[in-house]
Amino acid sequence: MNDATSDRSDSAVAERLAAEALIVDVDGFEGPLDLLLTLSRTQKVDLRKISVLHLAQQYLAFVEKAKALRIELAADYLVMAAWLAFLKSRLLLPPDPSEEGPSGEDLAAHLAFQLERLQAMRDVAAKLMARDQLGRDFFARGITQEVQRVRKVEYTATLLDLMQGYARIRTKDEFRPFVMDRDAVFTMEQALERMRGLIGFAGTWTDISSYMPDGWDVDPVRWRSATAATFAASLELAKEGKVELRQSDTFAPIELRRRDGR
Amino acid sequence: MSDDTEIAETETDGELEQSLFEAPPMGEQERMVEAILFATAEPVTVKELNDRMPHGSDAAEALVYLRKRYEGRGVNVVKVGDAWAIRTAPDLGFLMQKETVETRKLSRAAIETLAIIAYHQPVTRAEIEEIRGVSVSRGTVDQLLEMEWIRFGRRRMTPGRPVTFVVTQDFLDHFGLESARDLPGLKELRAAGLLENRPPPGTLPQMGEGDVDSEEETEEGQSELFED
Amino acid sequence: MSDDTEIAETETDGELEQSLFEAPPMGEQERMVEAILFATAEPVTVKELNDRMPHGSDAAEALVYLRKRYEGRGVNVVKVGDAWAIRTAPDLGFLMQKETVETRKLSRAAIETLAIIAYHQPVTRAEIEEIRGVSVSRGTVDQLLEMEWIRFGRRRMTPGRPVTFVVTQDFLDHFGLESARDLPGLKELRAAGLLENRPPPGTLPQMGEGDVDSEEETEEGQSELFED
Repeated sequence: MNDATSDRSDSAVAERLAAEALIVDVDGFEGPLDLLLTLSRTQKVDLRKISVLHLAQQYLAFVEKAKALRIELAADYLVMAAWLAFLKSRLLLPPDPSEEGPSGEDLAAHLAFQLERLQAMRDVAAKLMARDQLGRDFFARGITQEVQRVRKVEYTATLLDLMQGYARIRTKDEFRPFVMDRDAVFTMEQALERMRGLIGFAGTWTDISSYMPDGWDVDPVRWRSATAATFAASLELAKEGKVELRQSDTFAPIELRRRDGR
Repeated sequence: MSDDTEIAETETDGELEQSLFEAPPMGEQERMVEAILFATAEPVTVKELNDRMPHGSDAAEALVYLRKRYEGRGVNVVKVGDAWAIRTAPDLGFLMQKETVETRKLSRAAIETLAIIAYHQPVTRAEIEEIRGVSVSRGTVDQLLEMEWIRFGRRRMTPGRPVTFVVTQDFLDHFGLESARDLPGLKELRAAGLLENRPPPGTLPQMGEGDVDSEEETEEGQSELFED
Repeated sequence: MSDDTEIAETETDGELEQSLFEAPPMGEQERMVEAILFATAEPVTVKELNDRMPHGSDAAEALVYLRKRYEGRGVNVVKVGDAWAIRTAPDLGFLMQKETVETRKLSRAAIETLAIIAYHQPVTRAEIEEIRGVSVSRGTVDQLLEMEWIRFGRRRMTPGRPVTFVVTQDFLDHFGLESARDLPGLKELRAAGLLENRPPPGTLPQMGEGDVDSEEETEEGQSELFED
C-alpha cells in the first residue's frame, strides 16, 4: 500500500511535470494527434509496441490538468478526450457481445497506426528537407539564354470562304441565318395608319383597293400583303364604327364609306 | 547554320545528299542538347528538345551520351521527372555561397503537408487532414501551390469528387529527384503499410471533413460518450 | 561530397595527406571553375574565381583546361572583357529560337479582296474597290502579297497606268485549283446555295475595261461567271 502510494505520487509528480511542460506550449501542438504522438514518446518504446491504454490515460490526465488550470482547449482536443475515454472503457471492460461495431483492440490498433503514420511522415519530411536542395546545394544555370519566341502567323482560308466571300459581294447581301424577310410585308398597323389619314375624304363608297399604298401593286408578293393588310384594317375601322363596308357580290370589289355623326 | 552544315559535310562525306534530309549525326545532336540545356534554367522535356532540334533528331539518345560525358564533372546532366536539366554537382555547393537564394522558410505544417502530398499522391485535403489529425489551413496549401511545388491532380471519383494534390516537376527539381519514386524511404514506408489508405474502424472522430458514411455511427458513439 | 573525395583520392593518391593543406588537384579546380561559371549570373573574373575557390587554387590555369575541354562542344568557355562565361556555341544560335506558328483565319476584307482578284484578274485596286463598294486598305493588299497569294500583274494601259493584281501559283496550290478558271462560276455558286436566287441588285461590275492583254484569257471563264 505504502509502496503503491509512493509509486503513485512519484509518477504523479513526473506526470504533472510532463503535463505542465506540455501545457506551457499547448499552442505549439498541431492538434490532438500531435499531442498524442508527443505523449507517446514518454513511453520510450517503439510506436508499434505502444500501450494505447496507457496513452489514453496520459491524454485524459493532460486534459484534466488543462481543465484544472482553466486552460481552454480547442473542441477537437475534447472530442479526442471523449473518444479516448470511450476507448479506455472498451479496452478495460470485457466485450459486450450485444454491442456492435469494432472492438476496443481494433480501435486501439488504428490509433497506433495513425500515430505511426504521422511519425513516419514527419521522419520523411525531415529526410526530404535534409536533401540537397536547388539553390542551396546545387545550382541552376545563372546566365539563362532566353529562347526567342518567333511568332509566325499563318493565315488560312478555304475555298468555301473564298466562294462565299465572292458570292457576298456579288449579291451585296449578307450570308446570314434564315430570317423572315419583312420588306415585302405591309402590316395591318401600317394599313390602319394610312387609312386613318385618308378616310376623312371617303364620303362616298370607294373601293378599298384604292387605299392600297403606292407602288405595292407591281410585285405580286407585296400586292398580296398590302391587300390583306388593307382589308384587315378596313374591318378594324368598321369595328371601331369609323366606316361602313359593303360588297355587292362574291368577289366583287369591297367598298368603304366614312360613317358620319353618331 | 553554316557551321552546322559544314560539320554535316565533313562527317557524312559521301552521304551529304542524304544528310540534308536526315537528322544531323549523333555528335551534333549531343551538342545541340548540350546547348539547349545549358541555356535554360528550367528542365526541358525530351519532346521540347526534339521540337527544337532538326527534324528526325533523337534527343533521348543524345541525352544518354551527354549524361555520360558530364559524369563526375562540375556540372551534371540530371533527370527531373520527364525533363532534363544541367545542375552543378552537389559537392560543390560550398563554392556558391554568393548564389544562394534565400528560400522562404516553410512552416512545420507546410513541410508535413508537402511530405504527405509527395508520399501519398494523389491525395485529397481530407486525407491530408486525416493523416495529420488536424485541419489543413488554406494558407499552407496556397503557399505550396504558389511555390509550384504542388498542383491539382485529378478529381477523386468519390462522392463530392474532391480535388487531389500531386507534386510538380519543380518539386522534383528542387530536391534533386528523378521521379517521385525516388523519394527517400518510400519503399520502406510502403512495405510497412504506412502509405495505405486505411479507413478508421467505425467510430474514430472525424478530423477535417467527415465522410458521409460514418456520420451516424460517429454520432451514436458520441451520444454514448457524452453521457457523463 | 563522396564523388569529390573519390576523385581527389584517385587522382592524388599518395599525396592525399598533402592535398588537405594544399590547393585541390587541377582536375578538381577545373570542376569548380566549371560549376561557378555555370551558376553565376554574370561573367566571372579570374580574381573572383580565385577568391571563391580554396586557398592556393589557380583559376587561370583551370580555365585553360576547361576552355580546351569545351572546344567544339555545344557550349564554349568564352572571355567577356576580362571575365569568363560559358555560352552557347555560336553555330547553335538557331536552337535558341522557338518558332510558334499560329493559324488565323483570313479577315473578311482580305477574303473578299482575294476573291475579287481571283475572279477578275488582272484587276486594279480601283476595280476592286468598285466591286466591293468600299476602299481597300493598303494592309489587306500587303498581307495578300506577303502571303504570296497575289502578285503584281501587268500595268493596265489606261491613264495612270495602274498596276493590276493576279493570283499566284501558291494561291492555286493552297486552294487546290489547277487554274483560276477552275473557280466555280456564279451558276455553281447558286447551285451550291451560296447565291440567293434573285437577281443581284445594282450594276454589274465594269469588267475588263480597256484590258487588252488578258481579254482572251479571261473571256471564257468570265462569260460563264457573269451570265446574269
